[in-house]
Amino acid sequence: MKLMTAAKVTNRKHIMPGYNLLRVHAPDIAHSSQPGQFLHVLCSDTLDPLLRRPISIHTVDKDRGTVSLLYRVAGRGTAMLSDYEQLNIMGPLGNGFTLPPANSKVLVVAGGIGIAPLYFLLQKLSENGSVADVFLGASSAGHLLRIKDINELGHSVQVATDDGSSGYHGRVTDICSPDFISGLDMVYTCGPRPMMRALAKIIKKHNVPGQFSLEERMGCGVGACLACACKTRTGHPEEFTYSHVCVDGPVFSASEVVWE
Amino acid sequence: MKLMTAAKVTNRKHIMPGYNLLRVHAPDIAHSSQPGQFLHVLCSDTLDPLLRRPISIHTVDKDRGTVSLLYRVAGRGTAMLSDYEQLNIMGPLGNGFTLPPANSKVLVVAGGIGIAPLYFLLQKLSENGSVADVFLGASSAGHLLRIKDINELGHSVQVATDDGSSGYHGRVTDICSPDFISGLDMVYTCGPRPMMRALAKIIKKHNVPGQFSLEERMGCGVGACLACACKTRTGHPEEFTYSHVCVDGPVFSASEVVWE
Amino acid sequence: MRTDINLGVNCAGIKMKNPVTTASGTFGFGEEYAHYLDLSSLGALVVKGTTLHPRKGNPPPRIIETPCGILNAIGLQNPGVDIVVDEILPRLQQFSIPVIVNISGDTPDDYGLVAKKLDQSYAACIEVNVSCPNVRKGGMQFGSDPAAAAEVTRVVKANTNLPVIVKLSPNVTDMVRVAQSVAEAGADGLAMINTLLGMKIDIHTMRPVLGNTMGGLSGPAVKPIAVRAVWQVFKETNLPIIGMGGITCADDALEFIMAGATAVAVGTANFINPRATVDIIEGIEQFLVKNGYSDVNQLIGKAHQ
Amino acid sequence: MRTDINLGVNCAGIKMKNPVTTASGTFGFGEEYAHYLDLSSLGALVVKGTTLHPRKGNPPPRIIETPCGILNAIGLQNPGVDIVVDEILPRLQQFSIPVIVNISGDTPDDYGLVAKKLDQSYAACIEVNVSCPNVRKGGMQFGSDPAAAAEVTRVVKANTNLPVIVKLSPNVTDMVRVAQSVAEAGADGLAMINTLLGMKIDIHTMRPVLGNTMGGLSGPAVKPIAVRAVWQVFKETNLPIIGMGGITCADDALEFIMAGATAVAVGTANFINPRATVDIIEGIEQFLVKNGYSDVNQLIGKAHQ
Ligand SMILES: Cc1cc2nc3c(=O)[nH]c(=O)nc-3n(C[C@H](O)[C@H](O)[C@H](O)COP(=O)(O)OP(=O)(O)OC[C@H]3O[C@@H](n4cnc5c(N)ncnc54)[C@H](O)[C@@H]3O)c2cc1C
Ligand SMILES: Cc1cc2nc3c(=O)[nH]c(=O)nc-3n(C[C@H](O)[C@H](O)[C@H](O)COP(=O)(O)OP(=O)(O)OC[C@H]3O[C@@H](n4cnc5c(N)ncnc54)[C@H](O)[C@@H]3O)c2cc1C
Ligand SMILES: Cc1cc2nc3c(=O)[nH]c(=O)nc-3n(C[C@H](O)[C@H](O)[C@H](O)COP(=O)(O)O)c2cc1C
Ligand SMILES: Cc1cc2nc3c(=O)[nH]c(=O)nc-3n(C[C@H](O)[C@H](O)[C@H](O)COP(=O)(O)O)c2cc1C
Ligand code: FES
Ligand code: FES
Repeated sequence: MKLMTAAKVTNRKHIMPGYNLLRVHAPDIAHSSQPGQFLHVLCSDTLDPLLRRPISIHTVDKDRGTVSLLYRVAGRGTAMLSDYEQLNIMGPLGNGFTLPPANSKVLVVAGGIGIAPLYFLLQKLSENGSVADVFLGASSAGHLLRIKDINELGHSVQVATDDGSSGYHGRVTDICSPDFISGLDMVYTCGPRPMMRALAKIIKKHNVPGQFSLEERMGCGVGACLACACKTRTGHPEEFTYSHVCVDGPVFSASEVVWE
Repeated sequence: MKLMTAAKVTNRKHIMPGYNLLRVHAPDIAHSSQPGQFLHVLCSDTLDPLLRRPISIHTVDKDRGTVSLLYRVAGRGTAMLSDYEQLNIMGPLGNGFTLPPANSKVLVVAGGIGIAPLYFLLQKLSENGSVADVFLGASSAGHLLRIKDINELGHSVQVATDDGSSGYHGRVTDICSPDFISGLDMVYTCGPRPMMRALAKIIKKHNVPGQFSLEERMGCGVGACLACACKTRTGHPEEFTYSHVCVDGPVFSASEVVWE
Repeated sequence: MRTDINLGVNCAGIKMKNPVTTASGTFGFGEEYAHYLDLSSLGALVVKGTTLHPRKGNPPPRIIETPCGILNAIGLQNPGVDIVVDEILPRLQQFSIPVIVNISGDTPDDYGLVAKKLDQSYAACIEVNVSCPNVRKGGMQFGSDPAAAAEVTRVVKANTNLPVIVKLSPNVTDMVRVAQSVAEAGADGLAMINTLLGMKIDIHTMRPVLGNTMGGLSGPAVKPIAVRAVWQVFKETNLPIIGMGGITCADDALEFIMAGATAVAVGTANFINPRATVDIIEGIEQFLVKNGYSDVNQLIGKAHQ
Repeated sequence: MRTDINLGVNCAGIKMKNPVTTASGTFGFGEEYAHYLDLSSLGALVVKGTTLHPRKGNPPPRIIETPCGILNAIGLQNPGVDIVVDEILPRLQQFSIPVIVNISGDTPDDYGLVAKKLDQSYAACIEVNVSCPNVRKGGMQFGSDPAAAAEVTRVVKANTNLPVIVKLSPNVTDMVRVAQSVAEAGADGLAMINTLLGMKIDIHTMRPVLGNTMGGLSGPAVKPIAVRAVWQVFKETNLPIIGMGGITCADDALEFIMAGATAVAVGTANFINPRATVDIIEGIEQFLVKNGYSDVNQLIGKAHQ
């Protein structure tokens, strides 16, 4: 079920400088959302800025009928999001993550705000009794989000920062040791493209499957405008096609994506 | 002195359905404003709507350093005006009313929101010890503004409404009897163009001078874009020129304007 | 829907139950929006630009926001006319509304071949795109030269019995001349405007943002240009016009109708409000009622009187 | 102002201490804005369009807001070149910045006569407006035909020793051709873009809003079109370009510079922020510092590399 609705904002929180958490009342969406899906959110009540912004579903509360969004204030649109009493949203949109079979060995890698959709996945994993290893990477400690909450879900967290202000000093992909990776059943990730590209290379080498949540600039969010193109493989090794992040994704199999 | 300043909004009041009063702290403007002058007000903090809106100075409080604006919610721009903590304003702009010599017989005619600049004039008149006759016209009683305050300034008010819901049933110009008009030294007015045109005709007949505050769509507000053109007479009876409401007006001598 | 108000129009021989349709490329094949509105309530459905062979389209980014507008450089990604005719159009039959297929090609012959295939399909009408700024060959090239636009029109007409609407480019010195030229070549109607050629540079990467460097500008920003184009062409030709460019609400649609459009198409606005089309249909009806009109046809070209 | 950063540019032989000037017709003769900023801090001042004889201009309304833009139909109201030369330019001398006079005419000879009068004045440069959409004769007519634009350019050049900048219309199929044509005719620089032809209908009165029916679209809405025009023309000609169209902030200005503009002009934005020009000068400097550049000339055409 896909909806457009004016959802009442029931809570807003600045969780860290530049990061907000917004909760809206949208029972139908709360009940039908899967981890990895997103909402297409109207940021302005004028014509500037014009387009909706895609924001992942961060967590849902079916009992209260609420959906939470975790977002980084990246520009003008996201800067306006916390101004309203009501938020006009479309969703849930896109194809989310597929949960692994019970007792799978799972790694979840989040780069910065990439944790937004992955937290919902981590909730589902712990509901299923699965425990995941979670690697969080960020430029510095101030961009590491939700560590405590992830621990509370029962998952173990490792951290890497570019400036060494927290955890391993370096890239999050550097803490993916070959031994560890090769023992995995599935890698879930969302983050900056260079991080995901590097991770795709690593898991390919060890033949581990991955579910990667991609970003692309969007128009419609429903597959109508063909704007959110992402290069993917076809049957032929020499060929490619353009898939669309809003309907074919945002979650793609790592091996499907042409990482250039 | 002309200024651009971000003025703090110190008070906002819905005085009647569709009419708001806004007070801003702008001491320099409060001290230098004359009745009939206006502010050029930024309505949006995005690019839509784009242009500033001209709003008359309704009253000033020099002691507190505040300026008040009385405005009708006419469209998108004015609908936004009460949203802000600060208002970006330019002003005071334009040429205002010239006060009459002491003991002059003065009529002030306001059509609807036309009272906005005239109230400031009425304040100045009563400061000078002058008493004016004030005729207020509107479509219906719900658009008659500030009657009580004008009475408190010591002026006498007569009212006309198109639907007869208050005062005389008909146009405000219908209560301008020839006897009354011919005894006047000056007529001040602001209101819809048809009203002002009719009034201009009446006072011309009786050789009474008038100071009329005109409206025209504006760009710059400072005489740079030449958008706010208003047809005025030159020396030659056959000729005309385009004056500019923002710098040559908004107050014009009634005889100067080509009323078509 | 009030029974005493007529919203129906006849546009280039297509009977539309109201004057509102979709702008090609902004509404997919309609089905993408079927969750958000009842497609059968549209006056007509204009589907994505279709070519002889499937096309991959341009590399991303394909879209970028601009003040009150967007730039797109999709590059006519589409499955090719065969899939459209064999798989998609049959599915659209269920909605019982006229389906207008927008077509493009590299050469006039391409257009002709596509038209021929559509002639036997469920399509109600062909919209000839001689104005796409986002492909290297064909596209705008045809649309900016009156003779080339006429040539494409003639070839399409020769290959189909369906009504043919030619979609004009605003990126020309004189749209009226192109309009007159395709009218003489047998066009049954005109659609205008396609997007304006534009671009955006990212000052941080110091490179053009779009994968294709330039793109087509659409959305509210272009509305004044589109209204002017409809006004000018209405004055100088007799063909019915589907007006578009920046329509977001009923007031916008009415502006185009008063300028001379028989029907209007909603494009970019669908992305912001997927129910824009149906909201506009309702708003037009309300305007008629409020202003004492009984038929939307009374307003076509009204601003010229 | 930092001394280790060079903001100065040489544009068509005019030395500008920074690349920011005003768009003709949006800044009067400068004095109107003297309360709001120090005019002497501008790179140059481009004044209102001037003609041989005084002009009354068009009937009101002359301006109307559109999404992220405005339509204007001022119609070149101006006091005529004699008053400009005898009264206004001498007053502007006090600001010690290059003053560029924008000129228009009904015939090439008109342009020539105005140019001749300016030749002996305080003007530093002549900007030839072959692109005004708001007057019946001349104006855009010249700008939409490469040969006519070249003819006007030649006549102006023959009548003055001042540098001559030709201001191009975006309402053409091929701006590059017009640019090349005026370049061959001797233009020293190009200014682009003038406004796009547009209109608005008031759906309540059911009539065009502007007194002149059509008007010129400017403001942020047109920025993508203007950036594209600068990009295209920079690629194909060697003349310096004054870029304009929707510039409101330093980021916008930098986009034009990277597209190929040597200088930029601020138009509609002055109405919203009378200090837009000086804010932009400051913003450009900050950008240079932040990104490790020492000279704004390093960024001209940068996006082409
Ligand atoms: C499926 C999906 C899910 C997302 N989920 C989240 C989320 O849960 N939380 C969150 O904070 N963000 C999320 N994003 C990213 C978010 O949509 C953008 O940050 C947002 O659109 C920026 O809007 P803005 O107006 O604030 O910034 P803008 O002013 O539009 O842009 C700011 C900067 O971000 C870049 N940018 C903008 N949009 C995109 C895009 N789509 N792809 C790449 N770069 C872009 C611009 O180039 C610019 O540098 C998601 C994106 C996608 C596609
Ligand atoms: C010198 C001057 C002083 C003014 N003082 C006041 C004042 O004190 N209080 C007050 O309420 N209003 C005043 N106005 C009018 C006020 O500027 C407009 O009502 C306002 O600009 C409308 O903006 P909007 O965005 O709300 O409406 P819009 O959406 O822009 O327009 C709403 C309606 O108003 C019409 N309109 C808009 N601007 C003008 C205009 N300048 N002239 C004529 N019609 C217009 C439009 O055509 C439309 O029908 C003054 C105007 C001028 C020129
Ligand atoms: C994403 C996108 C894709 C488009 N694809 C096509 C197309 O395939 N064929 C076509 O003729 N026009 C295409 N257009 C142009 C639109 O049909 C329409 O002419 C234009 O967008 C102006 O209308 P709007 O401002 O309402 O969007 C496309 C526009 C957009 C925004
Ligand atoms: C009110 C107004 C008056 C203008 N007058 C002239 C003019 O006299 N001569 C000219 O060449 N351009 C004129 N222009 C065009 C501007 O100089 C500029 O090319 C255009 O507005 C685009 O820039 P902008 O979007 O920054 O306003 C005028 C524009 C406006 C808005
Ligand atoms: S955003 Fe329109 S197809 Fe994905
Ligand atoms: S508004 Fe610009 S001259 Fe009056």
